Amino acid sequence: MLKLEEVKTDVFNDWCPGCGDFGILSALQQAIAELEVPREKIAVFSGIGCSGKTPHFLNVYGIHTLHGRSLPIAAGAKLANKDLTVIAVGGDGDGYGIGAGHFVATGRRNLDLTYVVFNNGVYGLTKGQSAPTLAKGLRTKSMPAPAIVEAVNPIALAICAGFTFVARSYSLSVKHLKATILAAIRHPGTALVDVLQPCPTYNDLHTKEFWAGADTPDKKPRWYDLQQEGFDAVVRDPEDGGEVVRKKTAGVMKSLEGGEREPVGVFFEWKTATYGEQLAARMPLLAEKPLAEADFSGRDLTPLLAELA
Amino acid sequence: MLKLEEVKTDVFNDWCPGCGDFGILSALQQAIAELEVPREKIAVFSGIGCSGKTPHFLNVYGIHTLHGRSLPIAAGAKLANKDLTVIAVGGDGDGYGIGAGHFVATGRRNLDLTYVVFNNGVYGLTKGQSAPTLAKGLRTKSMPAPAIVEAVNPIALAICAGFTFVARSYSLSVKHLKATILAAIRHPGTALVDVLQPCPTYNDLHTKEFWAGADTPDKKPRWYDLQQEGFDAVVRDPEDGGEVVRKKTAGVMKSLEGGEREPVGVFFEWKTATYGEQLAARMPLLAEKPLAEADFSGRDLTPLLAELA
Amino acid sequence: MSNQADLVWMIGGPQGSGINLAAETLTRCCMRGGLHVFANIEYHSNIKGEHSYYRLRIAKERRRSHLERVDLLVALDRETLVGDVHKSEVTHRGHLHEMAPGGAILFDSGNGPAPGDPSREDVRMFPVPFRDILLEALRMYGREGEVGKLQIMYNVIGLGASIGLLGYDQDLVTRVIAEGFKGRKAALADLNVAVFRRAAEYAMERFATSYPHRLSVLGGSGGRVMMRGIQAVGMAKILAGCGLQTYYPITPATDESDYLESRQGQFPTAVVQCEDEISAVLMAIGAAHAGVRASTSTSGPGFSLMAEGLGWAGITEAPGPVVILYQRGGPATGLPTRHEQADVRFALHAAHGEFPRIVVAPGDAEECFRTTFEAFNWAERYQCPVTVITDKYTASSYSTIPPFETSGLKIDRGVVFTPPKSGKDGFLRYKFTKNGISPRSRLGDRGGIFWTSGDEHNERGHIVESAENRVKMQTKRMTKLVTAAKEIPEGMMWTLHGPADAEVMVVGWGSTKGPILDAIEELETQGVAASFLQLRLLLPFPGDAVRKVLRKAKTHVMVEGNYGGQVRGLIREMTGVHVRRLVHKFDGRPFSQDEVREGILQQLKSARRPAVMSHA
Amino acid sequence: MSNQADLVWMIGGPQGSGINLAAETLTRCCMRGGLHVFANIEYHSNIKGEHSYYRLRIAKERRRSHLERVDLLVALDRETLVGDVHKSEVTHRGHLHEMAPGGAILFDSGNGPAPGDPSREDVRMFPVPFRDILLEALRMYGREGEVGKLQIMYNVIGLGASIGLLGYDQDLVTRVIAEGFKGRKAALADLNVAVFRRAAEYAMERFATSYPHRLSVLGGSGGRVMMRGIQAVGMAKILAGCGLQTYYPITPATDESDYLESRQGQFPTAVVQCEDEISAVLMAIGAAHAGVRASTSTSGPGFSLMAEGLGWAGITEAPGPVVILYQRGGPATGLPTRHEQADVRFALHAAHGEFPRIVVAPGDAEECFRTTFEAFNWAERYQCPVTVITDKYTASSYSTIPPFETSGLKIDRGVVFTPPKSGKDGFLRYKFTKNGISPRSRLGDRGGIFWTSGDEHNERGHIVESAENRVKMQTKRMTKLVTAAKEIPEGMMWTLHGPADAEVMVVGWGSTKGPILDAIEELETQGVAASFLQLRLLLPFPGDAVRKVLRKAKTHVMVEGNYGGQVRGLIREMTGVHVRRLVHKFDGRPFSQDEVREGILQQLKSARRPAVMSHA
Ligand SMILES: Cc1ncc(C[n+]2csc(CCOP(=O)(O)OP(=O)(O)O)c2C)c(N)n1
Ligand SMILES: Cc1ncc(C[n+]2csc(CCOP(=O)(O)OP(=O)(O)O)c2C)c(N)n1
Ligand code: SF4
Ligand code: SF4
Ligand SMILES: [Mg+2]
Ligand SMILES: [Mg+2]
Repeated sequence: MLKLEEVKTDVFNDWCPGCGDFGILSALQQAIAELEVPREKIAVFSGIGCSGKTPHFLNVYGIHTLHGRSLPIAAGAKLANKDLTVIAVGGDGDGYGIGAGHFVATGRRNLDLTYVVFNNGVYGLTKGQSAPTLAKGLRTKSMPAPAIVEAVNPIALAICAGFTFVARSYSLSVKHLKATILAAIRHPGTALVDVLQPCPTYNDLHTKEFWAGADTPDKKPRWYDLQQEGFDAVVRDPEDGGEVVRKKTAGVMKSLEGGEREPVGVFFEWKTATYGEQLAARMPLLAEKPLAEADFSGRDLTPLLAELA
Repeated sequence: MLKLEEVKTDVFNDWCPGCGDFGILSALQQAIAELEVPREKIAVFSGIGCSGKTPHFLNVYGIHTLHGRSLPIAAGAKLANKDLTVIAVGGDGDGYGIGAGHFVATGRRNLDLTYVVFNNGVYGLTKGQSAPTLAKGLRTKSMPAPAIVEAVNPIALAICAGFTFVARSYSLSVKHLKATILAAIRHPGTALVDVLQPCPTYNDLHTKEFWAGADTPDKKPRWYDLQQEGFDAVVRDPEDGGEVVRKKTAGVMKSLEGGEREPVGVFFEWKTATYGEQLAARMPLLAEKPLAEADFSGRDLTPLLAELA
Repeated sequence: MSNQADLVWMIGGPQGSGINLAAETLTRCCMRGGLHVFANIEYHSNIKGEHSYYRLRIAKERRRSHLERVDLLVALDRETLVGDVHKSEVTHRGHLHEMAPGGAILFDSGNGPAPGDPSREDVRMFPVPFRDILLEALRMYGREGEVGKLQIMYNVIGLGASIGLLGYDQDLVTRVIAEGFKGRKAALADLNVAVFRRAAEYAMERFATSYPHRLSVLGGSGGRVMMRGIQAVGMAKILAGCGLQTYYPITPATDESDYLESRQGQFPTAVVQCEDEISAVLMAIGAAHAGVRASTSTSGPGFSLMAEGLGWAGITEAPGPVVILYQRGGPATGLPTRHEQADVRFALHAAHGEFPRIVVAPGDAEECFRTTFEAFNWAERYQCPVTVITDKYTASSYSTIPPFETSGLKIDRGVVFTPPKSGKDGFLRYKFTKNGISPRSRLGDRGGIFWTSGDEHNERGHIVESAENRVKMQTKRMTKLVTAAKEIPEGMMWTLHGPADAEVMVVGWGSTKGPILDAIEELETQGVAASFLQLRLLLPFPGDAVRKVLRKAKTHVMVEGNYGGQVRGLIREMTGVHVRRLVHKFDGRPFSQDEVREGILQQLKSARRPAVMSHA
Repeated sequence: MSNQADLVWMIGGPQGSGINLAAETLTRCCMRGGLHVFANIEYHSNIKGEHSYYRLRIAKERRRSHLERVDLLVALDRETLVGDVHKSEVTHRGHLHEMAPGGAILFDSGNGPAPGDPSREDVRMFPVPFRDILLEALRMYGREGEVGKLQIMYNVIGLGASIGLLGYDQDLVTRVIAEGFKGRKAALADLNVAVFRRAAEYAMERFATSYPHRLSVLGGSGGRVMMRGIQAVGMAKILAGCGLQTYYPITPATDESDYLESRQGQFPTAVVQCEDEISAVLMAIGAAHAGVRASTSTSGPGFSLMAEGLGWAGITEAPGPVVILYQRGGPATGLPTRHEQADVRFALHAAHGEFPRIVVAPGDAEECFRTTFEAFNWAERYQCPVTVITDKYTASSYSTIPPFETSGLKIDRGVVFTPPKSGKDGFLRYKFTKNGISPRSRLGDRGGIFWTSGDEHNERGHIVESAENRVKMQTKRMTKLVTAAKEIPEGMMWTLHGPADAEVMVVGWGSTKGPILDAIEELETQGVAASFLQLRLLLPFPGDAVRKVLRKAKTHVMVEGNYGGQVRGLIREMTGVHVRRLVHKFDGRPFSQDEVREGILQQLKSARRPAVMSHA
């Protein structure tokens, strides 16, 4: 367990005051501190957006990539060094908009990595256009008119795409979020943590107050904890195809549920062979050490040339 | 109703003998003939792949685009001319692989267009690599080893992405396929028809014989008709959010079902406002005529300049 | 009027502190009073808090660029004075060091210099109690309680203090402020005016006597408007009948799409936010094939995703799109809110293979307007993608200019097909013609059914792999560029400002136009006679004409906002003339008039190595 | 040995008819018999049925290109003779018209010329009853019933008839055929040999007397191997220790990934099929940052999607990837299975903004091997993306060459960091250095924690927007190119074949090397003394050296497989020398020796316009 100070950097943080990103950063710092993994074995990848700046505030390897492209780059690093703990972070525009193709492909691949998406309903850094998570009909303050496209449902999409750990949390519920991130990192396979995040500057609908339910009669938060309400997301017998289908369906159904309060927690969890494990079955070297440590000096091409003689 | 001959071209067809694409082409030709729409008001867009050659065999406007990019180009044409009947066709690699990002975004947008995907489990034109629809663990004859990534589930993905008509058919069941395509075209909104298609050259697993169930004890086809078995995919009250969720969930569940036989037919259908209709609410011109027919001669910039005076 | 007589006003403060509004209001007030303004902004890739500043050059005649010095600085925070000393790594020194001797600084006395901060003997420091002024004004409306929330009005205080200090017409300013609050915001007008008045009076009373500069109304605006590049482009698109604008948000291009979207009720351009730039360019191409004038606007990262689409537009001879490429600091995300001219080689060659395309570089807002308008004509006439390459400096700088002359602008939709009377099929969309242009139908046209393919195709548009067809079809397509090069008026291709045989010929393209023109005017007064060859049409490149002009010059100096001297290379490739002297800049900031002038002088002294300008 | 003594053998038939196997077997047989072979293939973008053909040039000495004429043609179908007359639009005329006078055609008597088809008096027509021969052989194994399914063995009949006609060593061929059927397929060996023997005997008996040409064993193979470009690249990757190969299927690049994947048990290169080329290039870059030598291979359409990623690799100074770009006919999907050299300008400038990168063009399989090997060294040494630009001709043509010399090849991983003893943080991944190269750590290295960003950053890798840092960091990055230009051996940059002051200096790059070398050898015999300047390193371009060499020449002729003369333009940009004479070709087919020779002669006669070659 590292000290919190050890996982922070001295880089000036220029997020807006009150931004939900601060909560996510805290949770990430705490999770990393608790992880029992040496700092240099952790690499955090990000896309472009306000959220994209996150790695600069974490004292581990930090790779700030391109808009929508954190996942393939992170995947490359994981393939190169299976001993790395790989975390990708980024915005909802980044991950579910321009990055949707990689999102689907990453789910299918099931490399052992964790993806934390900052879901604020807007394109923060480009000044508040609607993000793919903003529901049809809604209009935040910087939009000229309400959205006329359906929102993506990241939870359902992730489950259908093949993510083997799919969860949601809330950025200002740092404890829940930290625990969720830790569980996601520890999950062997591709994990999604979708984080509901207020953007006080541009999203005047899903504010801190909104999530706290300040305007509701009973002043109860607009989210509830799935697991507290007994939702069982975990596939108990990983080989039981029927159970996998049932748990997937339950997760999708929960995510579609709608209603006054948004469920947070784990929607689906299934421990099945990762891409890395399967690759290792084909490349014995990988069972021994990371690709990056392979010794390739003095290779002999004779057998290859002989094929062509 | 056009004569079948009228919707065919004289272009030499160079698909492999026995390719399932022929069945899809037939069904498309029949559907177009029955559509009661003048040929010049129909435009068929395709991606790259064996399937991508389809428009050249249809005597309507035919636009053979790029690999994975038929949907945005088709969308642009539909935006330009709302009177066009827009059909996009292409391979499973094209649509669910490289095109997955557009696939998700297209679903969300709900423009009135139809997407027919030739699902043969392989990348045909590049010689038989696994397509995203090939299930993990399977190995077709030109693959060096079995697939180690999960297949996409196009039906579930489409429903989660927001497609408002989601169906599946089988390429050699031309009658069912033609009817499904017609229903999809007539559906006001974005429609997916995923078509199971044998590729005799590269997919030696999902052959005509396989689908016919030739190897099963009861020799029954490996697919069954959802609607014949009473599955109700249609949202009856389009305004009833609860019903929408229930029908979506049911569709997803059906698609996950697994088992010996694959369901074909309509998984989900919901008539809700299209992108075009919503846009027209903002641009009165669109209620009158297609953008392509707008008269923009003699515009006067005075009011715009006045803003800056 | 010499540059010395110009007044350079600057306002600096954190992102989100409303410096834009103050600067734009001041620009409008100056314009209404018959003055000319050139205004440019610098800001970080950040939403709130990082340092940003606006610089206004106010003059009696037209100005096209900024100067390095500051005469009057409004500092909303300490960072504006001394830099980001609160960071673990200091990245800038603020603006105190840029002050002209005799200049003055209006600063928030609650947020001003700290003990030990650098200071300048030759600069007057005028502390203004921002909070007190705001409180006083709020008190008039019984809203003192809102002082925290309404701190956003500090910008108005900065404006007011400036106006008071400079003795400018307060009534005029009051009218302009009031105009700004219409509709839902009308209730705020009085409060803003009150704040403005208090600040103006405060500054006038305390400081005016110890500050000699005055700003006065010269007359009316002369009909001038304050225009940014993105507005010029937007208006051109409206006038040209652009029916579809696709985009994916990106700085600094988004503003243009916002501009069109907010006017789409009045002028029906469908503005569609896409899932990415791949989709944005392709949707526009699809629409072009269906007969709509279509466009997309982006900057480098977005353009990098459009390459494949451009190639497809090229081979399918789509009558568009028009792509507006607003260059910013690269590579990759680079300096997303900063300026550079480093995407030009990429714009010329984006996408594999060879196909006709047009690339044109307007030099300022007026040229953006004219060029964008023509771009739609060219796209349809030559059935190819047209890239208008401009940049952040042009996009976001304001200047006061006469309203656009539109009477000479004609819409030309190129050669369209005539539907056959018989209604029979057989239309040859890719008919071999001498000038390479084939009549085109639109998806949906009766009698015009065609096929098209990104594969090589025959006259009908069907795939054909024969060598013979390939040679003919590729030649046909490429011939369109020869045709375009013949038909596009020379005046749109390049402009020689000044005599060909001047002592020095400065060569540039795009937004260096302003600083070069201003700099050579100044050089003239210093005894250096310079002309300016402005390149505009970069593809097809008017090689013969440019070579002839260049050959007439005694000395050349290239001025470019990039590392590699990209257009210098292009000139050499296309004309054989090597412009040996290079003044370049790649620090993420646009050239000032001073930098261009200094750079030219430096190169005239010695051309041993290029002059790298960076007034940091 | 003159070209006339070479034997050009061709086999044509529908895609999927196994012409590859026949051609490769014949190549191997010739090689084993001490002969040299150069073989190239043409095929449609289609799986089954469209016309394809393989052409073997068999000689006593090394040959590097193909000739236009055909001496012996094996026609598996009528289309091979007279073209695709069954289509609504005929797109080719088959190969009858390409036959050398005195040549011969072995054709399937069941599928030969139809009444009214063109014919040639000067060509011998030898009908072979393919079906009967197959049936006879099958009968020996009691498998006559499978004649339909086993029609795939018609290719072996074509091979056999050729061997019989030419009187080549049947036992040698038998051994080679048998070798081809190992493991699961061993059962088929006998059957194939039987078919082969029958066909050989048939042809020998009936036709040999009326056909003068003979092919005979000269000796042993001399250790030579038959090598395609993709195999050369694959072996280089294995030798260089490439740990990750990402790809998305595309012609003609896929074969290389298949090659690596099928050997990954033995040589552990993880081969990952990605969702698209955006992902392919980015995964490779991610892996490079994590310390693995990583590569991706593609052709034009895929490369068009990689631009943004390359820029990110550039600004983050990733030690890779190595991108192999196999050019094919463009633009867009273009002519997917055909040849062109038209992506070079794009490869030089792909992505917005400016960053260091290396672009290098090997001229044949041997150079592919050497260059690809060095590319990994350069990628790590200069921490930048390296693009190896080659093409379909190089990728898929075979020739018989000596095995690669690997003893001189050294792995160089560039400057890596030394972990601090203290274990303390503070590593400066982007340290300012004189040569621009900063020591690098790998993700996962203890003591090497760094940050990186596609935004401009400081020495630690954190975002900084200051002008000062920008100028220093951009200069540092770009300086790596200067360093590379100094360090890369001149022999890897360009090669002058022949004397600098020859009558004509032919200039070319990439796969024109073979046809140019063969053509100038032939020109020599015709009294034209020509040398060949082969450009290899295109970025950083060795401008000074190339200028000096070019200046020594009396006349230059540029030979390029594209429309625009792209490298001709590059030469002019970089050296000021305008190579006026241009021989180019853009019909989707590679240059033959004949075309190069004719083109040069044509340009020497008159350079009024470029020579467009297309032996259709
Ligand atoms: C290819 C590309 N297109 C567009 C952009 C501009 N851009 C920067 S951040 C951003 C969106 C940010 O939104 P989101 O991903 O939701 O992150 P947030 O700022 O909300 O955290 C965009 C579109 C870019 N950097 N690259
Ligand atoms: C950007 C790009 N990458 C790769 C290719 C090569 N390519 C052509 S077709 C194809 C896949 C075809 O598979 P699918 O989409 O399933 O269609 P099918 O041939 O099976 O009908 C690929 C990868 C391409 N044309 N463009
Ligand atoms: S714009 Fe929104 S998401 Fe970005 S830093 Fe500000 S509050 Fe946070
Ligand atoms: S490869 Fe497969 S999909 Fe393609 S034409 Fe042949 S059978 Fe059909
Ligand atoms: Mg967001
Ligand atoms: Mg397929």
